[in-house]
Amino acid sequence: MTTAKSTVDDIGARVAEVVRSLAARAALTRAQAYRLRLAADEIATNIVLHGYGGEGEVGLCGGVAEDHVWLRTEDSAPPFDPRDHDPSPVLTADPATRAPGGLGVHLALAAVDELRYEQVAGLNHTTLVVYRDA
Amino acid sequence: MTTAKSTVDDIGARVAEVVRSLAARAALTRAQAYRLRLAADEIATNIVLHGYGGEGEVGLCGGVAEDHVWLRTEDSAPPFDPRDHDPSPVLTADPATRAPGGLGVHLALAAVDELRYEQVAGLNHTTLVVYRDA
Amino acid sequence: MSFAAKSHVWDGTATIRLTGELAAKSAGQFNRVIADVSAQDPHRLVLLLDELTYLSSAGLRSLVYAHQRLGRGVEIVLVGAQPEVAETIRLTGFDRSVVMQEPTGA
Amino acid sequence: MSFAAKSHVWDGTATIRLTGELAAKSAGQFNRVIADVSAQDPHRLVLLLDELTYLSSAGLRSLVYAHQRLGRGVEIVLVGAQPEVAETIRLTGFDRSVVMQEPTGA
Ligand SMILES: Nc1ncnc2c1ncn2[C@@H]1O[C@H](COP(=O)(O)OP(=O)(O)O)[C@@H](O)[C@H]1O
Ligand SMILES: Nc1ncnc2c1ncn2[C@@H]1O[C@H](COP(=O)(O)OP(=O)(O)O)[C@@H](O)[C@H]1O
Repeated sequence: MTTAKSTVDDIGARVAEVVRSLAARAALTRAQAYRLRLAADEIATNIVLHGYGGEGEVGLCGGVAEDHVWLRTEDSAPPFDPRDHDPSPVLTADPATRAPGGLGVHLALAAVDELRYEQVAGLNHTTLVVYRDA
Repeated sequence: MTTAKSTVDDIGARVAEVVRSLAARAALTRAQAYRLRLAADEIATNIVLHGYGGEGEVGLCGGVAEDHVWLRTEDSAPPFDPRDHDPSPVLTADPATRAPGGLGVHLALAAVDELRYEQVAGLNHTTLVVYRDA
Repeated sequence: MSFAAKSHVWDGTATIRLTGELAAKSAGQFNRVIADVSAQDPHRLVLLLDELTYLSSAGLRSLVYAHQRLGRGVEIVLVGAQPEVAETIRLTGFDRSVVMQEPTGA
Repeated sequence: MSFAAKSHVWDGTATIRLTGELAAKSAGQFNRVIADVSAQDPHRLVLLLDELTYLSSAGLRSLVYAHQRLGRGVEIVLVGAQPEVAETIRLTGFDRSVVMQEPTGA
């Protein structure tokens, strides 16, 4: 039996596949699909890297509603609410000398129209929403 | 903007796509993947047909855990717990004369290793589990 | 999700070869083929299933329809069902009202 | 999720053409190319981005790495970024430390 835990090397492709399918069903514009993918990639990659320390299970959910598309990650790593993360120290630093990193959560929050976080039955549920009206 | 609500004509293909991706990641046997797909197809088709009366939003979730694969439908139709459905009247009737239908929930329950139902935030969450040890 | 049903009727035996996936989306198409062949009053219906890769309850509903459309005296023979399809037929009790054959026994 | 980075250094200018998707999986590969060209002490780094279809924060981390590896005096020029990639670069403030050019201005 393979372990099939997600790693930083494969989670991006899984996210991209789910977004492709949602984007096709919802007839998202290229820009909308790109934003959803970017945010989901950042959130899911962080879960694997920072939440699990390299590999772990990430459930992916998605759906198309009347006026929005949603994608959710579900993980059992320690609680982390991306909305609490303050990116301003990194953003105001000189890019040429600043520490690498610290941009993913900022990009995720900027890319989507809504980001929700809840703990459900001990799991992190992080839901990304992109409105369908461009 | 297309409505993108799922109908009986497209929900089966969506389910099949999610199962294909999970089965590949988890290296399910052909029989395991078939059982998961059959159960999810029956549950999701019922949601569209009986829950929504023809079309409506169905969220699909999936993941691969250490020892099992799971797939969940999420819908906002009236509450329905498939485990409460008793198929025995149909099964004991003579197939040549019995009323058509009434077999989907029975097949779904028989096909998977676990079927869980919960209401979460007013939605139906129906989770199907297939164990990875054949 | 492709599905095809090709039929012919010869000497009172209607034969339908099912290819692909018989599910909610394709059941209507299969029902129309059943209605066509039943109009020729066959006394036997043979379904060739070796190329049927998927069967859900919507397809089983078509089997009930075939039974009722053709009438009690008409034998239904299912030939060469793949293992998962055969298991589904057994789980729902249809093996009691049809004859299931291996392909070589056809 | 394919990615390729082809580089050459000529007359003090290192040019790297990025093709495909620069994300967590491909960042290490890009970093190795940056290390290679920086060993030749260029005074200018030109990244041709017109065929770069996706850029995540892991790729931006490589840009920081390039800055620091090459040193303060080295100009980094990004040419022909697609709209979404350009937007990502702006959102993270990198447009302040690199020169962004349209392809025809290259
Ligand atoms: N799922 C998570 N679990 C725990 N910590 C996290 C998670 N996601 C992000 N973080 C924390 O937030 C910080 C910022 O994340 P991010 O903006 O993506 O930058 P980077 O990943 O490059 O550090 C991370 O360095 C980490 O400390
Ligand atoms: N999601 C649902 N919402 C409401 N009722 C349902 C739902 N799923 C199943 N049912 C009820 O359970 C019955 C049995 O379903 P099933 O075994 O799939 O047979 P069929 O769909 O052929 O009737 C349905 O006829 C319907 O009354």
